[in-house]
Amino acid sequence: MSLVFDAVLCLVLLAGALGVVTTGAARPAVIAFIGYGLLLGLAWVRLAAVDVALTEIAIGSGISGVVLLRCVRALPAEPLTPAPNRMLKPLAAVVSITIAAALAAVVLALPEPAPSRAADVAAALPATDLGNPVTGVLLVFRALDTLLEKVVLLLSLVGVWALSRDPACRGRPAPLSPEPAPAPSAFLARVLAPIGVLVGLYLLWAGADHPGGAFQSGAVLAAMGLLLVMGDQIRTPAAESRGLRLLLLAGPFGFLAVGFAGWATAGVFLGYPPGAEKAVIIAVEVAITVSIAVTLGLIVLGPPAGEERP
Amino acid sequence: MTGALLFGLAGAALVGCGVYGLLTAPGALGRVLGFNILGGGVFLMFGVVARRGAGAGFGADPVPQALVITGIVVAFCATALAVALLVRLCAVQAEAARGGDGDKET
Amino acid sequence: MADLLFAAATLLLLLAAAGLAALWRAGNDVDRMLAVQLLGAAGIAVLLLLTPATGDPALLDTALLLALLAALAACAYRAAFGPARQKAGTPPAVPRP
Amino acid sequence: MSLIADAFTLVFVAAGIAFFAAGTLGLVRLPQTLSRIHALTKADNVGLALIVLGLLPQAANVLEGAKMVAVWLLAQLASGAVAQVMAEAVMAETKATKDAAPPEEGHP
Repeated sequence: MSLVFDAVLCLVLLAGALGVVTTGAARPAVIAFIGYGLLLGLAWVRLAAVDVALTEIAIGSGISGVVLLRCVRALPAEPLTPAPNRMLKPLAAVVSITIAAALAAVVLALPEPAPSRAADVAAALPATDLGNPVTGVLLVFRALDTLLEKVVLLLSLVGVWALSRDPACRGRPAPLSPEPAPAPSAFLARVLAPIGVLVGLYLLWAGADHPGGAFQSGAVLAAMGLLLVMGDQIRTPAAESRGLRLLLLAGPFGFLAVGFAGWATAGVFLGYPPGAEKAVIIAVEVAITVSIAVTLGLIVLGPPAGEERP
Repeated sequence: MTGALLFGLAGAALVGCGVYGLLTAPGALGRVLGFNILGGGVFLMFGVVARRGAGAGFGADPVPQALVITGIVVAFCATALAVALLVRLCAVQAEAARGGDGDKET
Repeated sequence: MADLLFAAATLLLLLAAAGLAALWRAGNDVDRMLAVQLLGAAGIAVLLLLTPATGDPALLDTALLLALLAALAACAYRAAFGPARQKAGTPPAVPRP
Repeated sequence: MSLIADAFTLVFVAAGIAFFAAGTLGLVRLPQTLSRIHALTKADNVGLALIVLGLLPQAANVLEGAKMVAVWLLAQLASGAVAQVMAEAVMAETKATKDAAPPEEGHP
């Protein structure tokens, strides 16, 4: 029976993806994309990857939806592209079906038994005192990836801010809505956001032993911040604020500092001090959660609009 | 195990959808969406590799899972940057169409 | 029991897909947002049904997140497409009489 | 005992699915967006409530059951407010198309 469920889920997922790419107009395509992200989250659950499902639902569907809807508003009503060549669509279909068929053949030819690092992770996990293997991989075994990813997040924020009209990048990002928030949005922000912050902190706390962790928690916190901005409960933060920049840098640079300290305490870059692994890992996780939340929120809000004229 | 295979085939089909969207989308936003769907398909195939590698008491191999989580966040960064560029481009084009007299923030 | 729960989840997914397909072709964009909300509600129910069916309590956290973020898309839609909506090329709003 | 619990679960889950079906039917059949919002919110909330109620005996421990109820409460809160938000959006869009008569406001 579970196989039937999987098959139905796959078909609905494909229908959603086809809906996104075949809908001509921008707004319906973005709405379909939000639904597609939701279905992808369900698919991850069925693949026993709950950590990934949480990330996909929070980032792939939730926050991406805000960014994309915002972009649709800024686009002109009808794009000024010339009518495409009549041969384009059939040709594109042939190319994509060929690629999909080749990949399907690869999937069918995956080696048996499947290669796996699960046993290695299980053997090394007790040394970290963590119960969640994915958190262990992210913060210990492949910590360099995670560190570099923090840098990518920061760089992408720098890229977004570089598009500001103010060369010095001062001021606040434009609010998400050009008008005051309607009453229901304000109500949601007042009631739902505190609960959401609680859920975000719970995911961080649970992340050591159960699915969850810094990414999921940071994404939820960022989403709640955006909800507060949309409900006019808080203003968008000023880009030149020192506190804000400190929060942005706390994660990557805190992680980097721990990494360098690893040479002194554990004899290797990104090593954790023996005996205090879990405490240091959790400290790093808290720092990067804060940075992820603030960075994601600011990336969504967009470039600062320049200094305010009183 | 066959459930994982189904999702693998779905991932391959999603990549196909993404490529199709990338090639035929009329606007830049459509291409960004197509690219995201392509990425989703690739991640799903990673997920299948993880699921097949289940063992040692884990429901799925944690290493590909961690890679996918990183990948989702990086894909989001790229999307957001592309969208920000697109918004700015539209503002610049609109200003140029008006003769550059506007000073409005989008 | 697990099989029956899976059957129920499949049924819910099919229902949501049917509603989605019907609304997609007939409606305007608000209706399409509604269809996504329907999908979100069905997704929460499916995750709740899968929790005992698979025996993994972590799925409840996913359902919790889905319930929490269901409102985000609707608020973002409202914020992006309010009545004072500006096209990128139009001059700043003049107050309506 | 477990047989009774399973039967309870099945009955309530089936009832919940029936409500979901009614909501979907309403979504498809009702002519106006506002009434469709009504159908969606009402029927889905009851459907979700019945499913949660039915699944409570299957919860492994009290904490899990509490979390299920929390999910339902959260969904209830969100869907109620979302209905208001979407209804507001409908009103705003019809108003905008009425009093400024811009054909560009209607999108494809």
